[in-house]
Amino acid sequence: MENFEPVIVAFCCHYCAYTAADMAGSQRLPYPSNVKIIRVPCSGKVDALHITKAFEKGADGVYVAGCLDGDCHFKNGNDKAAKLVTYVQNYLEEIGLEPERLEMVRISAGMGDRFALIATEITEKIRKLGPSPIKTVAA
Amino acid sequence: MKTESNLEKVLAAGHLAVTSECGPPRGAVAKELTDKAKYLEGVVDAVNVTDNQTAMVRMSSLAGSVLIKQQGMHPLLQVVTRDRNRLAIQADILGAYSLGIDTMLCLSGDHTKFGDHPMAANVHDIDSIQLIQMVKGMRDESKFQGGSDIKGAPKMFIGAAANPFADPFELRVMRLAKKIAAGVDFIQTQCIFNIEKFELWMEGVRKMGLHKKCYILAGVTPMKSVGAARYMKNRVPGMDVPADVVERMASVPKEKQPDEGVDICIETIERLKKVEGVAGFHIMAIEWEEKVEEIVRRAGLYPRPEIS
Amino acid sequence: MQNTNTLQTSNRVLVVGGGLGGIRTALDLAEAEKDVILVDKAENIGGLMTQLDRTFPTNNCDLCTLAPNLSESGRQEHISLLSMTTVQGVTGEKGNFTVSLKSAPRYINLDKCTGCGACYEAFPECVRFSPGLDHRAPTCMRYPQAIPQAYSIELDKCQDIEALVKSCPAGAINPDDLGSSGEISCGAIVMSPGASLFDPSGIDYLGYSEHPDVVTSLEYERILSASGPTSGQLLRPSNGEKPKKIAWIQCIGSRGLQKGAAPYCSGACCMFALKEAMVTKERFQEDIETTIFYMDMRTFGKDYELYYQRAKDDFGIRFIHSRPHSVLRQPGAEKLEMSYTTDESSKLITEEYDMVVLSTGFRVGDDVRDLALKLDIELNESNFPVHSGLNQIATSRPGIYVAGTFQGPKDIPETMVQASAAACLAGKDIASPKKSPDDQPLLPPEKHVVGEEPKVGVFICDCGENIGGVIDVEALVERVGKLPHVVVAQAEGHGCSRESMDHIRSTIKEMGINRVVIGGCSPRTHEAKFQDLIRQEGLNKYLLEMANIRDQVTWVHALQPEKAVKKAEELIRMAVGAVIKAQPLVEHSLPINKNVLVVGGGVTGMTSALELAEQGFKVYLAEKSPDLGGIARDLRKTLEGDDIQAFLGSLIEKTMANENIEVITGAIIVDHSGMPGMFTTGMQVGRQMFYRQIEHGVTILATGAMPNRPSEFMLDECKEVVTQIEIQTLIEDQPETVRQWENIVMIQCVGSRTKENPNCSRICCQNAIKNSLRILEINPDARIFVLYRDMRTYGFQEEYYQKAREKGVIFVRYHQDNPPQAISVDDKVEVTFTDIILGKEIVVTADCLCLSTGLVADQDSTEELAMTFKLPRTHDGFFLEDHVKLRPVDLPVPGFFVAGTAHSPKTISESLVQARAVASRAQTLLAKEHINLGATTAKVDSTRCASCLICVRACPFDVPFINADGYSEIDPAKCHGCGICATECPAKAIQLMQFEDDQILSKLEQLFEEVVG
Amino acid sequence: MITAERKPLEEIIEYIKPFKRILLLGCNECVTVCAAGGRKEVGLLASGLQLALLKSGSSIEIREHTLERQCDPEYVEELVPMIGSEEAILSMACGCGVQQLATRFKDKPVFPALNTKFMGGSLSQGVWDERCKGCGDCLLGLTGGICPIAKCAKQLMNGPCGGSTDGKCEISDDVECAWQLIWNRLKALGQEDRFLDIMPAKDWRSGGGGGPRKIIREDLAE
Repeated sequence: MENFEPVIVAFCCHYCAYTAADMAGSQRLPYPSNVKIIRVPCSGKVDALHITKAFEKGADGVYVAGCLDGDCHFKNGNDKAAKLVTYVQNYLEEIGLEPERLEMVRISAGMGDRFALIATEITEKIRKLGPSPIKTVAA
Repeated sequence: MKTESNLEKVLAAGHLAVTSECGPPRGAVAKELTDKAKYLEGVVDAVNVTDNQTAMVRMSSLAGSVLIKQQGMHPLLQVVTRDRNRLAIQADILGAYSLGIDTMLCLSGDHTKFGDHPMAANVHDIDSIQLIQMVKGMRDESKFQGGSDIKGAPKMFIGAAANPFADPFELRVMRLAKKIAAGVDFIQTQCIFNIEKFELWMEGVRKMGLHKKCYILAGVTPMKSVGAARYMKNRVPGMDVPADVVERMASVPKEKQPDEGVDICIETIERLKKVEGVAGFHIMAIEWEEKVEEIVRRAGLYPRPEIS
Repeated sequence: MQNTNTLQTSNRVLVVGGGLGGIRTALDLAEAEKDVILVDKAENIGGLMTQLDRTFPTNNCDLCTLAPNLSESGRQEHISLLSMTTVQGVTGEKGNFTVSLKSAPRYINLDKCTGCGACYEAFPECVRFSPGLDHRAPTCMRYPQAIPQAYSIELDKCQDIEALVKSCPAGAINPDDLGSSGEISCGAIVMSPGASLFDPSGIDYLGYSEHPDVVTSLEYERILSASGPTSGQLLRPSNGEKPKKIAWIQCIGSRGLQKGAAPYCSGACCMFALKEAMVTKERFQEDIETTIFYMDMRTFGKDYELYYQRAKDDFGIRFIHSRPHSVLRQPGAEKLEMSYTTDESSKLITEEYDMVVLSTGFRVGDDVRDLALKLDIELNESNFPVHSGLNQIATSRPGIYVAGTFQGPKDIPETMVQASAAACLAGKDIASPKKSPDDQPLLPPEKHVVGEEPKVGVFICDCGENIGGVIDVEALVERVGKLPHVVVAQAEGHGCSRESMDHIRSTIKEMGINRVVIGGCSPRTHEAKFQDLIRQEGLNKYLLEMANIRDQVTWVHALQPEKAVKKAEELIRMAVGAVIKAQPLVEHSLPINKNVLVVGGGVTGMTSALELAEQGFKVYLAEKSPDLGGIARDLRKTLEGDDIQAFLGSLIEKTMANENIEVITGAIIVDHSGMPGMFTTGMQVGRQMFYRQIEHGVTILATGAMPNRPSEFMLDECKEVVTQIEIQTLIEDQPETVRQWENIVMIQCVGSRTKENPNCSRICCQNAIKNSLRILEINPDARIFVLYRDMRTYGFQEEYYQKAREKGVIFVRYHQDNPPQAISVDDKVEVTFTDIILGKEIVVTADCLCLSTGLVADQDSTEELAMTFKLPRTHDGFFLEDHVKLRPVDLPVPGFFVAGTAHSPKTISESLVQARAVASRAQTLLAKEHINLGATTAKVDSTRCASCLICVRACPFDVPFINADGYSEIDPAKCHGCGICATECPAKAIQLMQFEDDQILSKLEQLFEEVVG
Repeated sequence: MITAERKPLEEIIEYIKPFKRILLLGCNECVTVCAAGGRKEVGLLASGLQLALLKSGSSIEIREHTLERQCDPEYVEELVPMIGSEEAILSMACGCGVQQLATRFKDKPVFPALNTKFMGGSLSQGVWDERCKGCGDCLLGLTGGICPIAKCAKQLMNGPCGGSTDGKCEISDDVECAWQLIWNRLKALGQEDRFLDIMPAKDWRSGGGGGPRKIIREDLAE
């Protein structure tokens, strides 16, 4: 378990989180390569199905990253995303997966440092949780 | 006189009537009920026997009433529409009357949500006003609700409840009017702590002349403690306990609080006696029946008239 | 008529100098549909920037930042590019200049040259290349993405001309090329010829001429550069070994510090040295010791102070406040010996270094000076153009403008701003050519790919060292090539270079590729470019996916190359998975609204408004307060002595008189909607707060900043304590008071460069100098103490600093951890401070204590505006530009621009440059007739729609409605493309184009391909 | 509209555990509109079941399909050529749809994935409330357009009980007192006197008291 390298899917909104990820790049702020970004126009575009499918395929963790409170380029997509994440967390619990494997985070476009920090923290959290039970069974 | 009911007789004679209540036990031990009832012997004109009060299963009110009757007292049979459909209720009324029970109270009943069977269906085939209509029809027209004739109609003295404090307030008098129109003979009100509001309601009642169409027994309750006061204020739906009453209870030491509660109750009765249209009192001393006598005595309502 | 003879029309702008500034000016004008001739004396454009490795403050590779601009400029239909061309003379006047040009022979026919490099392989000595340390350069193009993509021949070095001619497979070499000369007409000229650098050879004690390990900062840059002489290896020129200790010496050739040094500050060298030291640490070894010897750290730009802090705290770069005494190498020794003294002690310290980098400053080159004289523009004693009043961009000759380092020493962001401002002014001098519909570039018809077997082409950039330096691109290409549906995978050097773009195009054509994946940088910056590319090959723009393996892989996982390569492969697999599901999409467009909303009626807002109004655009100028003028109302004179009130008065007058400008005072912005080209902004106006809505195409934010007023040094408690703004008023309005003062103390950096407000306020040092000099004018006996941390009198301000010292103003440095103390004693203020050099505590009883409190963002209004307009801000509340270097006044939300102190603290004349720059940037949008709404819109499948209304309720913009047929309908022209409806639709009847579910699910599937399989 | 809610995953898994291949069937009518059983929920349930089963070490083949309406035989007929090796059908329709399926596919087990809740309408995005009990004898004309049968916790037909407080029902602050609403309406319409009419005891035959109900339109029925 010590060498466990989780696979984490990060759904990042184009205007804030994805830009912050690029910003982390241009500032050369390292973070674990475990985090794989899927760009969406708005965090509100992330569907519950995208999240469960990620787990079904083998993700150990998923997070949805949107803009800061009140800063959504599309008014309130980030708030909708936050509600969806809570909803899916409950669903995961029902399924028997740790709801902590899913998280909502909020980042502004300029926060490259925060992006790197969150990516690192979430990776460590998932590493501690261990591999997704789905994956252990499949393997 | 419509019935043989002792309560009707007391009221018709122009006395301030006094009723009280006795909750049947949550078991089949008759003594539990009869012991409590003994405190009321000779103190009140009728004893309400509650029907699965607060939606908790208890010995049936019909059986309880019979036990009271056997003690030589006058039971007042409470019937809620929550637990039985119109067939069962009519059957019970026939049975009750056949056992000498001649006074009843028509209620819709607390919702099952509050009781120990929240999963139970709420029957509500008819509501309380429709129940009044039905009982009146059985008594005055000798008809079942379905239209067929009754052989040997039950002559029930019909009561109902009224809550002067619930919302919308403006409907409270009108709802009483509806009950009267449906055929109610007497009313027992919710416990009165907010006397001003009760007087306001009575003003409306008098304006429509309703106090002349039925007897209104004002409900009173002695509080055992400030905790009980707060509970009633905050937790019991439709109960109006003004803050100053709670404060008054809180202002005395814990061991003095029962006495303070009794004092408040008696003062309330004294005030209500002066309200035109109040025909008597319904003293709800829940699980505190031993105090009823003291209250009745100190409120100057003792002894009870003997009318035959 | 104007277009009948394009060679003779004067309806265009001549841009002299193809550096970054010249390119920006040319692009701005071209995007505003104006014609440009861009001449550059070099064989390929790019200027000084092509020699830089990475540039501050983002520290990214310049080539990859610059390249898109260059290829873009190579493509622009409005730009004619003349390389190896110089200006010989100019006659005529604004609106109608005649310019004689001379082009040197290239000996290569540009139309034929493909840049294949065969000539260079055969005759490397004959092919031209010029930057510093060039003899070992791996390629003789100036840099990999050169424009024009062609070599040039040095014929005199060639022994066998015939063989050389034959070596060219394209037959492009023409030994008979005589060059050309001729005349062109133009209406305005923008000079951005750039600057030269100081040559330190003449300063013996630095040892530059003797020791190879003493290099200039630009030479050091070449050593770091991936396309430099050492292919990006950091090696000592003397022995090719890796250096362990490197020192930078600042202010070489600047601030009058050495023999032959210029009197001004070169402005950019401090950041330059910080960057080089940081890159050294970052790219090479953490344990390389880096030391910077400096006089004053001048990190005055936006967020530059944070950069300085990062260098100090995160990178452990050592800073020594000292001018080194000498750099020597003992005979036979390997290392350089540097001696210096410090502030604290007069003892001479000697340290050994492997390399010493001299931060040489900017100079006006002799050729540029001569050119300026030919153009008959007035120069100052340092040979920089004299500008007229507060307008830095205008020269003494009407119609000739200047931008970049020739205007004055400066860095890239400021050069870019000036370049745009120059485009604004020059563009005003000419008329826009009438557009005909035929001007649209012809594109091949789109191929039908629906139903075709997907044939994916994967092109992976190495992006110089950026990607290739971390992962093995060739190996990646090999693995990716085996993925299903991938018919070709190949490595591209810089995918965005013209060469690679051509290569990709031909591969698409040859292999019949119908879907393309680019593995490289971010789709945020480059997607449009590659979309255009595949469209030119007849593919719909949306049959493209980009895998961001640079910004999100190699840049962040450089320390773990195996993991980086694994992730890069995963990202490409995901992109392939998604592109297979991609469908051709139709873009929507709408007519543009050409009105402009300028928010903020200070000098910046008014100037932007006037520039645009004079170009015929309707401008709404919304000002929060009841009057125009902003903070300038409280200011009197500039450092240079210009009368601000007179300037402001005439500016307000012009603004009010312009019939294209509607001034709305007392306006509070309350809501906003729409998209670039069709915004609607609601505001409440005046005392009655009546509500009105304005429709506009672009928005300019010029909302200014606020004077800071920290509760320090008894400010607002003690009447002898004032701010620089207040002392200025005292000087002008109560000279008799000032005349009676004996001692004045000024404290710098009050409320700036602190924990709470870490940035530098930029304007305070020159304010202190300005006010000191003014006090001495009316009270020559006054003793003035300026207590400072670093005097940041950048550029020509330095000369005023020197003047103040000469006039006896006493400058005393203090450390942040030992600040001055002040107490009130009677009607005086007793200020106590430590003189570091004397090592003593000094007490001055001052008649006036003046605090340099600087500017801070107007948090309340920027926060509200940022919320309303959805704009990001910096940590300290200023609006955050889209790209600090390449788009310094564009905000990340398209159609929004920022200028003046709302961007960051700056002087009035600097604000005016930005005001004109945003006017230029706005015109690049407003020149278009239509706005492209893109294809990322939600689409309803009516056969699935249950008319449930969930989309109608979910849409943040109220776009969907249930139509007469009983189905949800989404107007693509109104759809903003967030995809929320698609997420919430319970019937899965809505898909967001370009982000369809099957594309996202396919990405997930591909990501876990290995895990599952 | 008929509203419904997904059953707990555990219960659904219990139903489908014995099978290797199932058909998960959505309905594009009411349950889509109330976001319980449309295509989106079908996908999400399939994924959730798959996850839960994978976690317990088993797996299942789930085929997803959504019919226009499960309560009509013609639409259900569409399934006939489709159903092959699926051993059971898990329906995301209301009870009507589930029964239609069970009637048509006599040899296939059919399970409900939803709990059918009530007839109601949407109050706002994501919120639906009960409006009708289907009593078969609508009295809305007498009660200002608000139904005391569906919306009063005690089905009181003659006014509010004594538990009505501040417009809320005694059973919960989240439930509005139907009679308060009715009274407000009557007042707004100037029909306060309506309140005094005593509504007689209801004939429940039309409301199901007379056994399962049926509507026959003679002009349409064959």
